[in-house]
Amino acid sequence: MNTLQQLPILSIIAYIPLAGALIIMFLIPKEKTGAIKAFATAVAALDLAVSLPLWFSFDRAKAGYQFVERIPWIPSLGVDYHFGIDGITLLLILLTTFIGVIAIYSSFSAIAERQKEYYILLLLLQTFMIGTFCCLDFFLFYVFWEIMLVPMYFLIGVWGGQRRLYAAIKFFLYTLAGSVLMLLGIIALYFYNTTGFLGYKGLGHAATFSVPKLTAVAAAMPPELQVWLFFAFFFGFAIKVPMFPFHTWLPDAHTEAPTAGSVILAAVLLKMGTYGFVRFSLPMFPEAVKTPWVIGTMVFLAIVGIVYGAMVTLVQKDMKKLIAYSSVSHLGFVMLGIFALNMAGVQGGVLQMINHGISTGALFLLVGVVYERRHTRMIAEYGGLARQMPIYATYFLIMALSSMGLPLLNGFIGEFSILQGAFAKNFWWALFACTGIVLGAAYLLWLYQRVFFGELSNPANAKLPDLSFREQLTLAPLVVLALWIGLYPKPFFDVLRVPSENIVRSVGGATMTPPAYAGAPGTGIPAAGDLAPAAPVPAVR
Amino acid sequence: MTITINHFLILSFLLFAIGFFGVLVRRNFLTVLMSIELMLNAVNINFIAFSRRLSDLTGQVFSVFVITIAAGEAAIGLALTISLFRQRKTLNVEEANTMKG
Amino acid sequence: MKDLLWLVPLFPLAGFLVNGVLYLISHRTRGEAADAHGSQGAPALAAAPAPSVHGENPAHTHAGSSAHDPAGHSPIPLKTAHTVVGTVSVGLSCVFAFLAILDVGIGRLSEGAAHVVTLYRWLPLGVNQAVGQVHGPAGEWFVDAAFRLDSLSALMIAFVTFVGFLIHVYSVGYMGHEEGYGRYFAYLNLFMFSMLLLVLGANFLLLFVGWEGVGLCSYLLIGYFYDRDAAADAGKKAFVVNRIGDFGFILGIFGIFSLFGSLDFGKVFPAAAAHPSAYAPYLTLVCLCLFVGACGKSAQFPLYVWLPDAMAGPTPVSALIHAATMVTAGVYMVARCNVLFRLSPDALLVVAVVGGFTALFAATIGVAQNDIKKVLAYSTVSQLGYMFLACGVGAFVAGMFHVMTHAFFKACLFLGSGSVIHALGGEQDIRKMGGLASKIPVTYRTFLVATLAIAGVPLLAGFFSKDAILAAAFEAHFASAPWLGRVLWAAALFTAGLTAFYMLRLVSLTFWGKFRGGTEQEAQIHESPRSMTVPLIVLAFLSVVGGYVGIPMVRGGDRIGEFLHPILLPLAGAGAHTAAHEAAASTEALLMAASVAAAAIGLALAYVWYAKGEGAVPARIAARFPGVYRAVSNKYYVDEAYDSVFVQGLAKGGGRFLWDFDATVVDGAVNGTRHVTVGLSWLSSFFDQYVVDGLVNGVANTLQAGFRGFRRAQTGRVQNYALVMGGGLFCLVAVYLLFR
Amino acid sequence: MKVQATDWLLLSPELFLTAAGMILLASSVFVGKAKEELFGFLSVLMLGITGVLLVFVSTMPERAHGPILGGMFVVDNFALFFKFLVLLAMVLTVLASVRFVGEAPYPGGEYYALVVFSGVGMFFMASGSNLISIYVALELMALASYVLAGYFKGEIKSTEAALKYFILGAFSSAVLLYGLSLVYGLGGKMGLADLARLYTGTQRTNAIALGILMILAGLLFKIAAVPFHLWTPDVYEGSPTPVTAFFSVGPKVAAYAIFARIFYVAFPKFQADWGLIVALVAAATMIWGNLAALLQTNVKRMFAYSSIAHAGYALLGVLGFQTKFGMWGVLVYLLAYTLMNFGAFALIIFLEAKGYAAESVSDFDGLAKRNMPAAVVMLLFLLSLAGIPPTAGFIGKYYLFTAAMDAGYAWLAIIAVLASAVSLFYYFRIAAAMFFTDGVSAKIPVSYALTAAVIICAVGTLVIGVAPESVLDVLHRCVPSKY
Repeated sequence: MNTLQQLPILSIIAYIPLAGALIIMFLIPKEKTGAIKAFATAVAALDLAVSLPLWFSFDRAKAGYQFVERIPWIPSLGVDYHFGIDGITLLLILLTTFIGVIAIYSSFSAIAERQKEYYILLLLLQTFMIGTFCCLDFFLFYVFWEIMLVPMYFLIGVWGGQRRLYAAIKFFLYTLAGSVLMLLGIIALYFYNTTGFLGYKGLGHAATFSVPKLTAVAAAMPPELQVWLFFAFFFGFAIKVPMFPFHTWLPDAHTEAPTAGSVILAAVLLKMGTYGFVRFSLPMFPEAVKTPWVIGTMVFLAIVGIVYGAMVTLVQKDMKKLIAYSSVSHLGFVMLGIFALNMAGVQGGVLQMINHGISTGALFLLVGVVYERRHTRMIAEYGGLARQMPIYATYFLIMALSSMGLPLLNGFIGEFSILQGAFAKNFWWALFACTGIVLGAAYLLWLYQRVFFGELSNPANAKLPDLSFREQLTLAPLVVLALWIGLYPKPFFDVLRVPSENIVRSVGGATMTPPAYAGAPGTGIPAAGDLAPAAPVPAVR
Repeated sequence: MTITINHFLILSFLLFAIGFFGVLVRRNFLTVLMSIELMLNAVNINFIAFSRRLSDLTGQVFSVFVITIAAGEAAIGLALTISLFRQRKTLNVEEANTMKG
Repeated sequence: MKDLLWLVPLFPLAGFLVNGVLYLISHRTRGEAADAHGSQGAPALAAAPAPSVHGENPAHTHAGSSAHDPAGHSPIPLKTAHTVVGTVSVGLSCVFAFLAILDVGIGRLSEGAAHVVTLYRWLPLGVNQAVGQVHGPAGEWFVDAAFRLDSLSALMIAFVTFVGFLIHVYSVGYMGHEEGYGRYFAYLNLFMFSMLLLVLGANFLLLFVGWEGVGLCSYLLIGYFYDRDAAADAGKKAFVVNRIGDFGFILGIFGIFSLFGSLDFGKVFPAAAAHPSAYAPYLTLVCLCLFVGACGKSAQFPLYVWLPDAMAGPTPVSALIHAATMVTAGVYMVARCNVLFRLSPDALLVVAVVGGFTALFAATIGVAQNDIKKVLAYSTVSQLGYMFLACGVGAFVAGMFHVMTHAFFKACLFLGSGSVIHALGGEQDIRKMGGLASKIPVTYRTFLVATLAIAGVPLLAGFFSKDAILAAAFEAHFASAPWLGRVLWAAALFTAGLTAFYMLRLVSLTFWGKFRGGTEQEAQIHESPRSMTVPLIVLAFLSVVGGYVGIPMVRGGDRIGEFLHPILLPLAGAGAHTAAHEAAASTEALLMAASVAAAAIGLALAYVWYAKGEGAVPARIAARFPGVYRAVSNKYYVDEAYDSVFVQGLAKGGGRFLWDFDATVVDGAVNGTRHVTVGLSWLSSFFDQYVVDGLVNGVANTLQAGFRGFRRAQTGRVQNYALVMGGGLFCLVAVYLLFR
Repeated sequence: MKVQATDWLLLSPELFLTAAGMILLASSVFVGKAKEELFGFLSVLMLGITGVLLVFVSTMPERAHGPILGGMFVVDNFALFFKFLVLLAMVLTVLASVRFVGEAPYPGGEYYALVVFSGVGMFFMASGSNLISIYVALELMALASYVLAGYFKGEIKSTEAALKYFILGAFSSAVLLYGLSLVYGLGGKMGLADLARLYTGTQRTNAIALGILMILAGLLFKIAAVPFHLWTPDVYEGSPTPVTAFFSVGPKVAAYAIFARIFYVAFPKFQADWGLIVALVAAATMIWGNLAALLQTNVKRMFAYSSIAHAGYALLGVLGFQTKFGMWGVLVYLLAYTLMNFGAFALIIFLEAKGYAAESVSDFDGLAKRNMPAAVVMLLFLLSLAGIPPTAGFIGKYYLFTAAMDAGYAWLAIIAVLASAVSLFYYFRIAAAMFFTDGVSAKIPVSYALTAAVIICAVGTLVIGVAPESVLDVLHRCVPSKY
């Protein structure tokens, strides 16, 4: 354990894929596709293996960041190479390394051309994603945040579907447009910490981009400045999430990306946005977040996203697009949980990020399976597959159920926590968000019915082979994880507890000594009869 | 009426303006070239007038430099005239518009 | 033994896993074999929608041959293994359930003992507090994975596992020729697991887990014949309608968590009972939310539409899930939450009215149905209405009592109908039956016994439980509407008569008189195998004796009342609404007489009109009141009205996006909601495509257009450039002068 | 104001370069077309020697004594930085020209001589500390540039480019000159330091402001800022590509040197007058440059608009002169810009089979399949131009945005970042062409000189992006002191 604390373990995890990519780039000729695949898988597996010890040696009771690495990078600006993780990032990093292996392994037969570049890009992407999660320096964070777009752009653009050019540039432009505003927010923070700007007197501290340091600085800023900076960051994160009006890049990107690209996009890249809200927006701008109209806007957008995403899903004819829109809905849930600003909501939101990665990632893999066989994603092309591919149908059903939040599977845990958190904050939030659950059942079951039930009427499907061993090997771990989180999520909650408490405390949420909300004009349960003014309710236990 | 610095300045301004509009409206390349020379010479008048008023030789020195440079410019301009005429058989600058947009 | 309570649901779960894996393994090899012989692909495709022997596919009237002739089917792989795993797991579960009950002791249970087995901390939500006007305590919120055995859950697991076991046995015969035999048993085991989780869960969340689980299994089993669109549609409809109910239920759970800071039954109910005045103001909404969930699961009025459709599933499934167990989960839940409901008179009133209305409403529809399973389905809806009526008037014990007796006779009726359908090779229309009494005597006798039981013939099971409900309704007094109790009683009494009428109509048309089908079909009518008749006999026996645990007016006769009494926690303080108080013995006797009379009239009318009169009188009545008849037989045209408003209206407006849907089903509200939803979805999609994206693209287009203009500014003429530069200089000066 | 012997020593790079240009010009008479490659290597050699001289000069303690030759020139760190930068641009240009000049049917010696003379002008611009010396240096650079633009004298486009460049250049320098005369006339001084002392805040008059605005207009023409940018696309398109590459960095960098010097040293007190104007010009330049580039299919025109946009970004640094990051940012950005922009042009030249070939974006089709390293390096330049980290372009833009924020121009910073995001769209059209499409599989001839230029640019772009500290540190010391 101690040795792990001394090693630059996070850098090792982050740069193993990069090293692998360089080795493939320079040492393996592109004709040797078998060797490239094997090596790429081995690198990803190695990365997963190296990242797993984090789970065991992570100190769940300790507040603050662990496995911290810090060396000066650009001293004249105060930029450090600063890595470190807490419980939230621990889960996200493990998810990334885990999905990384699956994405690479699942691509063996799906990608037939330009394989060398493909695996190089996947490995590069993994490095950048892990780097983004590990960063504790805003400058470095921005660097990883942006560079991450490049490999994804090429994954969509080179190996994508019909409209891949459009989708790739749309993806890049949307996310870039959001993140450049975040850059200005970072610069503003920097100046607030040092010399001041735009009439705000600076604090005169030494120049730094350190996340913990600037978080503390930002949290003490005047409220109106917090609101401004909250929205500067908001665009960067909200587009990435994507929240409601900024979501239109997502269906295109998902639909056109190759399967592994969709999986990574859904499982990890979208989490960057929600992660940004949890890691930065909430602790940094508590006054802004607590401003009623700000939180009202956030929750409104989240709920609109939930309902809207689910409704649009209902009329999709393309399986991938359907699942892509369902992501909009699911990430609306995550946002709702985060902005419930209490333990249930925040923990549920973060856990739901992981859940969404597992469920939606698996669904994309599953769509990829039939796409590989039939080269179409149109729902109308299928029907009656349950008879021809029973194992496939079983996996699909489990993952669809997980995605729609059926109890004992992972999705339920996250959704329940989120909605419980939302309800504790405001009855109406939970009420409207719950409609998303009903719609979720409707669209997924309808999809399932159209694809798997009915007669096997399309002769092209008559000879489809069921899942191969390799395909099952990519899916089975996801099913295991889904069940694990569904049945026994406590280990995950244990990891999330301390960081979530810090976040909730920073925004003034309930801690062990509850603040007096008695006078707050709430919109909680509209009680029947007269509303007893703050009747003290005795504790149960 | 005594001639003051203002008269020189007004003269030079008028000359400069004539040159300015000459560049804008004349179609013949040679005329444009001359308009530019006119602008430069207007500046020279300015320099010399100021030099006289300030009792400072720098302005006159500067005008010598300007004259020299104007000569260089004229040389290049005339070379371009030849080149243009060889290709287009015209000196109308309006017609040199193959590149646009 | 009682600490091994968790084994009770675990056995079916294990059965599900084993059966599921075996099924997938066996089908995987088959798939590859079919793949290897490419030439067989086409015939395999043709045979793919495996013809079913049973009534679920009316097209197969000649399927008697397939029932007798297994050679027509490829042998079912691993059939024995599936059978053993499927039935034994449930049998073991049943055994362990009874052992656990006995271990705790019936006496101790009836004294209020509750045994809780906590497995592990399931959901730690951290320190939370509700804000706004719900002032739940701040503190550690968590949910444990724990099972609770008290009198209520003991009653439930006892009959659930037992009836479940019988139906598993029955299925061995009934489903014996189905290609998806293993899948069927896997689903059925999963259902048993979920149902046991539902009743054994020690907190609301586990209850909800089981609740969703049974919904899922219901979906899977209704859609068991997934080759048929009707079945697949019905399954999805059931799931989605249930989800609408769950939507309410989960909101109620959130409310409880926020109010009490816990979901544990052992904490929530005592807290509510101890501090009624603190919690009561919030409980009406919570209870109504919970009741929405119960309406979905137990097919009450606006959300009942899925249950008749659910008959598309195999008949044993209808018996187990859609009659005996799952649909009573709503009643169980309301009974479980009786403390909360009793604190909210308004919620109780809603429960009573919805229950009473549903009972009557469904019974009238049942009168004019011609599909044997549909009649039973509407009967089930009606009987469930009874149970909610009981809960609504505060007679939670009577409601649970009816749950139990209903499980026996309705399971018997459904299994009997399955036997009839099996005998007729898939025929479900009672107009094409008749005279079966002599041909399938065991089925006939058991069916008749169960019919009499449901009709409320004295000394059979249904009599006691129904009578307890009627008495409670008569005695009920609602503060806001004192007359309501009597109205509900009258409605229930009329419903009892109707029930007797349509059930005997069913018996007459099915078993009495002459056979109205074809002769070829007649020749093939046969009694079902032992695996099917034995469960029928057992259930018929229970339909007779099942009521003797709740004999009224006899001291010590109301055993079930005493057994379940602990769940009715006494409320602190005086003002709370209490359960219906005991009626005077004479009143009770009078009420009993009234209900017997109602049943007798119903039975007599049915006998005279259908058995003797060959249906002439009803035909005349129908001719006399054609409007009424048509309204009833078409389920009150709710659907058609809805269809014209939503389907046609939107079809003209929205066009192609309104997909086909079964227009002959009474699914008005749901269908309407669905079409509205679809319309909205389309609009959303449109919005996305043209407005949100269009905005972005529009900006781009505008810019492009603008900059095409700018491109034109780049004329290529050098003097234009110079002009622009001069203008630029002018602008610089102008800006300077304006802003200096 | 005595002239010291060491003053000449301090100007030795310029003097040597002048001589080198003359040698090249003279020797071209004697060397035949077949051996013109010699000129290329000769030029590189000369430039190398100049570099050595520059290093030598940079170590001379006499630099600290202030302006030389009677206040005409100053050899401070700032000047040296720009000289090194110009030298870099010249070396790159020469390397990129070897194959091209060899193939062109015009005498090569003249070409290199013109590049060198133009460079001499830029060197003097970097050092100039008197309006006279600045103007003469500017004209020296400009006259050589006009000829370079028209170097393909047989080509219509080349001649037309030279014509436009000449007319508009002369026109703008006349305006500049008029401004100079006003400033001189109202203050009586030509030295920048003297002007700074003269024009303190209280003496601002409209006449002086008019003079300053006219100087500003002349300089904005040189850096190609809106609305004085119109010559750029046409000249860039018409000139031979290596010349375009040279134009896109050399004159622009040198113009920024005098821009910075004049406004930073002589007229900082007037910032209230020119601040808003420059801010508006910067906004218009960024917006117009980027949006006009969106529609271009001709690569050279696209890069012309791109360079206009980049001039706009750099103006953010000019606005932030008073802050820590302003001038520093301009230096960082110009270095980054030189490397990445020249790198991109070098690859355009690389694709040119002959003359004007790499005209349209579609010429990049399938480059990834034909030559993967070239495509990857081009991608690096494009990313850098678009400001995506970790590249030099990002570091440079970061500084400029920081400077704008610090100077209180938050609105301008917002425009800048959004414009920068938009720029990705057209840069990545090239990326898409290279990686997503199939093109002709013609073999591309390799030129070692060109490859060397590309490698220099790529390494520089990457190093400044990934490990910028040492470079930043050096550049920080190049910010001119206010004397």
